[in-house]
Amino acid sequence: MTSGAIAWRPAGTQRAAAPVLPRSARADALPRRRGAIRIADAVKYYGTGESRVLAVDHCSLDIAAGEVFVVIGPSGCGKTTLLNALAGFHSLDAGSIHLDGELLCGPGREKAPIGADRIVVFQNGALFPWKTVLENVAFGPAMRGTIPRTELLERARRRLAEAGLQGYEESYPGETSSGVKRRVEIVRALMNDPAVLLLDEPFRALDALTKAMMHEALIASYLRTGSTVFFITHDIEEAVFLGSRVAIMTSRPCRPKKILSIDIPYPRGRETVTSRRFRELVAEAMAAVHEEALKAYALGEKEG
Amino acid sequence: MPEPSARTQLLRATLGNVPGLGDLSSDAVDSIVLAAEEGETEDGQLVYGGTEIVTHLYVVRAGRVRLERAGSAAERTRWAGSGETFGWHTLTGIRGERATSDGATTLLRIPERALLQALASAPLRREQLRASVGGRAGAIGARAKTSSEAQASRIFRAMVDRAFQWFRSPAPYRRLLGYALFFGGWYLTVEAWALPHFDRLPGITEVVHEWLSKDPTFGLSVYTPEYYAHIGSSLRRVGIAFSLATALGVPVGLALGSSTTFREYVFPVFELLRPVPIPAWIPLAILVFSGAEAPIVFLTFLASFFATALNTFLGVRSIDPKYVLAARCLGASPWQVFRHIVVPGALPFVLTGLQISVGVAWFSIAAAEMCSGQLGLGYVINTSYTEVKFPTIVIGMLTLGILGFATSALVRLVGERLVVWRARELSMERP
Amino acid sequence: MSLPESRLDAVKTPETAFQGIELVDVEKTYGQGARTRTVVRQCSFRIDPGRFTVMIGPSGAGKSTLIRLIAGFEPPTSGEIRVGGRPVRGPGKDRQVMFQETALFPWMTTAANVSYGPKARGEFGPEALRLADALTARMGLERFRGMYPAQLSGGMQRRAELARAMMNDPSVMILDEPFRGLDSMTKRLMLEYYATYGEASQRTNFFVTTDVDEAIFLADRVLVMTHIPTRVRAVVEIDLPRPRRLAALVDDERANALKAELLAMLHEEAARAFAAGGKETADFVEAYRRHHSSPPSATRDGS
Amino acid sequence: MVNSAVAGVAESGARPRSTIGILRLPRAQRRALVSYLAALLVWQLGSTSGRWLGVELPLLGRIPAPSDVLGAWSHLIVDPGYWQSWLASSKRVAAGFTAAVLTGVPLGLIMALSPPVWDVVFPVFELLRPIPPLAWVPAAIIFWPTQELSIDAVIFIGAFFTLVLNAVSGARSIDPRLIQVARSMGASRANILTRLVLPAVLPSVVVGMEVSIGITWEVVVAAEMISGGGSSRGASSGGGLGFFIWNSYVGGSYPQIIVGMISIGIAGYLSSAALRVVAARLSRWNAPYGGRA
Repeated sequence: MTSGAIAWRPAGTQRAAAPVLPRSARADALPRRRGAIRIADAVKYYGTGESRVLAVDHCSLDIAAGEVFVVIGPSGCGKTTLLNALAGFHSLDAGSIHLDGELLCGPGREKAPIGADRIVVFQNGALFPWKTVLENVAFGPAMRGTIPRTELLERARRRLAEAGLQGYEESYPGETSSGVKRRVEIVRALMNDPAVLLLDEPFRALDALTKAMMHEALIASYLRTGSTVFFITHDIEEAVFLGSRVAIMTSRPCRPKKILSIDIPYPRGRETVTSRRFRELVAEAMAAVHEEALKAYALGEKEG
Repeated sequence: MPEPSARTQLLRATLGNVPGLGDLSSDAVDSIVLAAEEGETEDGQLVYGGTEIVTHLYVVRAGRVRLERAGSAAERTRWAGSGETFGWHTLTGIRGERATSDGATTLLRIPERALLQALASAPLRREQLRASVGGRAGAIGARAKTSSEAQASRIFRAMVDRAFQWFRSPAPYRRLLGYALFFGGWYLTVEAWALPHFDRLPGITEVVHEWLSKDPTFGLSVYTPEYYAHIGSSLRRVGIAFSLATALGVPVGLALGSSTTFREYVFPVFELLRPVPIPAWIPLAILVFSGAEAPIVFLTFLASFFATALNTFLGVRSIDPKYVLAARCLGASPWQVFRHIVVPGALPFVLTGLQISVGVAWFSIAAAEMCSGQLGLGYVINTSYTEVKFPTIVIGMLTLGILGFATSALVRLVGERLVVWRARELSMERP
Repeated sequence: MSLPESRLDAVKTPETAFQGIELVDVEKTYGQGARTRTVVRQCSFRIDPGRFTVMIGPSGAGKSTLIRLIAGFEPPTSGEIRVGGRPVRGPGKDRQVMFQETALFPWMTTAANVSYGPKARGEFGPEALRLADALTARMGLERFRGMYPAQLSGGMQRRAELARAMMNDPSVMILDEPFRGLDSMTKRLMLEYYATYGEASQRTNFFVTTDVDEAIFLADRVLVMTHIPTRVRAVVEIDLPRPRRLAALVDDERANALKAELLAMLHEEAARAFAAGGKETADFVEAYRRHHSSPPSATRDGS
Repeated sequence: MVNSAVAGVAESGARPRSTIGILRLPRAQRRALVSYLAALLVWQLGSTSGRWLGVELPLLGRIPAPSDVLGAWSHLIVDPGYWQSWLASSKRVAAGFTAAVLTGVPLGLIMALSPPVWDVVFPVFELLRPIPPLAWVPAAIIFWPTQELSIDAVIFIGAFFTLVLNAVSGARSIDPRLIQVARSMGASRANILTRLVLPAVLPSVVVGMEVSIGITWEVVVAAEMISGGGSSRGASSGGGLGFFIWNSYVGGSYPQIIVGMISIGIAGYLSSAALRVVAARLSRWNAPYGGRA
């Protein structure tokens, strides 16, 4: 039922204006080349005495700079241990981790230093409830005092607007929905232009469509900054959709069992999910993961 | 083509008097300008025709549009003149409306996406827009010039609702029943029936009479300056002790919470002294501190200090370690972590601690004043017992109760203002 | 791929022919005086016996209220709810509910939880004991009988609750987004397990969710609900063949068409919910808009 | 008071543990020991400053020295009167506290579970709660026939309000869905009360008991001081620890004051610790399985 021939044209213009390309698709947003991670023979035990559990067993991973490296595996298999070691929250019992050739932790240095070059986005969020969204986003540079305050707030506003979050600047995290909180946390992390972005199942409790939106937001911000992304998840489709490479880890103890390279070009959008190549990769990953899941299920694993 | 800023002015003028859109921030208007579309129609041309669901907001820039809602009892027709809005059925829930232009019109069409974004965080504007688009412009102070005015009328209406509801619900009548039972019971057992043991207590009429009489038989009533001297001295002592305890207790608690060395050296002795009941300190305090004031203030301070320090310490302990890690990840130094994470994070617990500390302060001052000292309500209660002035005992007790209640309410009010984010977080939890 | 197979028909199917559930013009309003909030209005639908009925709607749209009305935890303000032909007077063992967060009794072991129903009714004989053991075994929880709920994983807690509900042999199982909190692998396992179990036992199921994929995978019939005040906006029959496999559904044309149809309706309801200030649905509207920004879909408005 | 253990070591003359032994202790205990000794040292030197320093320190100087306190305690240990006061105070606390538990907890549960009772009782409850328990001493003495009963009454009031509030918050924290699930399985109200409400409420009731027993010790000391010390009637030596402290102060034997203070501290600590054990045993069901990565 059409409504006759009204010729709708953009308001206040006589002729059609040139379409503005979204910034992320422009070719000049080249990611900088840093954030290469080398994990060599990492070993980690939990507990002491006879209740000692081997969480990570001689795990070696080479992650190229600017890559989206996704780690997937059954619950409770020690994936988070790797992330904690990378971030400098926990130490390793053996093995070493290098970032761009520099020793992060290993012989001689038990724990990696916690720093703004490796920023963690926690599983159920860690926005400071007592600071507004804008204060949260500007927190990193404000602490390091690298940018004058007025310019910092202006840049924070711009980054929030880019992520489609204008209007939330003055609200407190507690007042916003979980989807908004997640996006703000990613903006807060990327404000510091980290070499590596560490994500620990950040989209776990979101409903399906909100999760799809979060994926697009993450990819858009990844294209803008080009940081290396180290992403932990249980969700196979999420891993294949986001990752440039997906490592499927064995059940406890945690060791890379299979590494799939996802040869689908970025930026990825709605059509990726329905492409044939995507389906094949998901099926391949699914088969490998289910073997481990059954082993974990048989052991009666408690969620990690 | 007028460069963008003129276009924005043009559109802002049109939107200017649309309630809810008028006072949008400039970047919100920019996002709408980008998405808005313009179109001209001749007389009788159909804008949209009754079956499909309209998701665009239409604004009439010139001319008039006829809006008919078929199917309802009367063929309800509404007109949208220049500057008025129609459409956006997903917002208003209207079904099956036909819009035809009445004479030549220029219309603006704004897609729902741009509007949702601009209104994301402004529930009030949404309310106004929904009313205007749905044709009920007159419903809530239609043309409230500034949003604060509409806000005021809303708050006022909510207050009237709450008061009205309070009277209708059974709570107030049961509260009165409760008081009646208590005071009635007091009167009956003591004065009317004079049951054994009860008869020795002062009756409610005696107490009230004494309390409010111009020249009280036992020298203490609302009119005697001496009464206010006692209140003054007790309040001053609690005031000094409470502020000292807060000034010392909060930093000690924060230090206990955040520095392991300080905790491992200080906390053992702290936990050694804390279990000793405050009254047990009274003789030692009298011994050590000369004069009457110092021991009492010291004892009250001691009680409050332990309560404040312990609760602040628990507050720091309760902060989720992920916030500290997140802050350090973002490059915060230990001192910055303390200022931006530990202190605000522990604040709610500190405030609960302060409330407990006020209660404990009044507990200790009652004990201390009853054992020593010349002035203060505790002293009044004790001496009026020894001098057999029983009604004054009850006056002293009730006054202590009122002061205790008032001071803790004051601390709670100040506390709620300090922790704004929690208040707004709790208010967001819908039933 | 489903949990280890074992004889499913061991479960006793309800003897009497159960006539399903009927809601006629149900309304539910909270609060009195000027500040009332109508959550459900003129809501009528049928839940057919032996079939899988799924209710879907934007979050915060009164779905849980309807569950509480059917389960008899609250009376409707007006209207009629009939279960198996008789009006609902209060909770009963013919309707067992599984909530979104676990509702196991934290201070009872798994075994005590499972056998609580018959014991509370004083009907715990040897036959009930055998059924309890069979159910616990089939849920793969034999090794966790002595453990407390806090010591079980999310998936294990859900299976224990299922066993506890089945012990009361309900005519209808009511589930309120039961698998939302689980990690996606456990969720996948539980979905496939519950589907195969549902098919085998011919029990009536009433399943509430916000996840369209769950709805399409499980349902014989989907009720799409409006935004508050909730009523049925549309009924969609899911005529996909059974047994269904999650992996197969993703490529299935018919499944994707049904999904698009359901999502379009959900978007409108969510937009209205958002316009009324619902903060949760803000994400959904934003997500759907981006999800469907490119090709013109059937629901674009007329002009 | 833990430092009695330290005193015990010196007093019994046993060979102090070898220094290596101390180093073997984990850091936290080592530092605790250091801080106890440091406090003791400061106390000893400060209070005897008159003797070795010539001039008495302002505040610290007036406190009896630990050595004197030990001396006094060694005499008291053998004196039956001292243990008599322990017994008297403990009996009063036990009586007042048990009465408060038996009335306060059920009242708290009823108030929480039935709104009409709450609407009637809570306003009066809030009226009386801010009145410090000790302010009730004179009224209690007038009302109750014997001095013993009046002290028990004040202890009852001290514990009553906290117990009621904790029982209320315990009952309110029960997840309503658990009760709905039980009702939908046909459980009777009695069954729900015993198998659901009680186990759920018990942990927070015991926490309430732990807090309120601390308050009762504070009240018993003050009540004994005020009533025992205040009026001439309380001449008997079995007046309780509070009375013992006040008597030591009046009688000028100041070190005994500190002994009394330490004894009450230990008594309060032991009773709370006992309740903590009960609380832990009651809620072992929420101890997670053993943290795993």
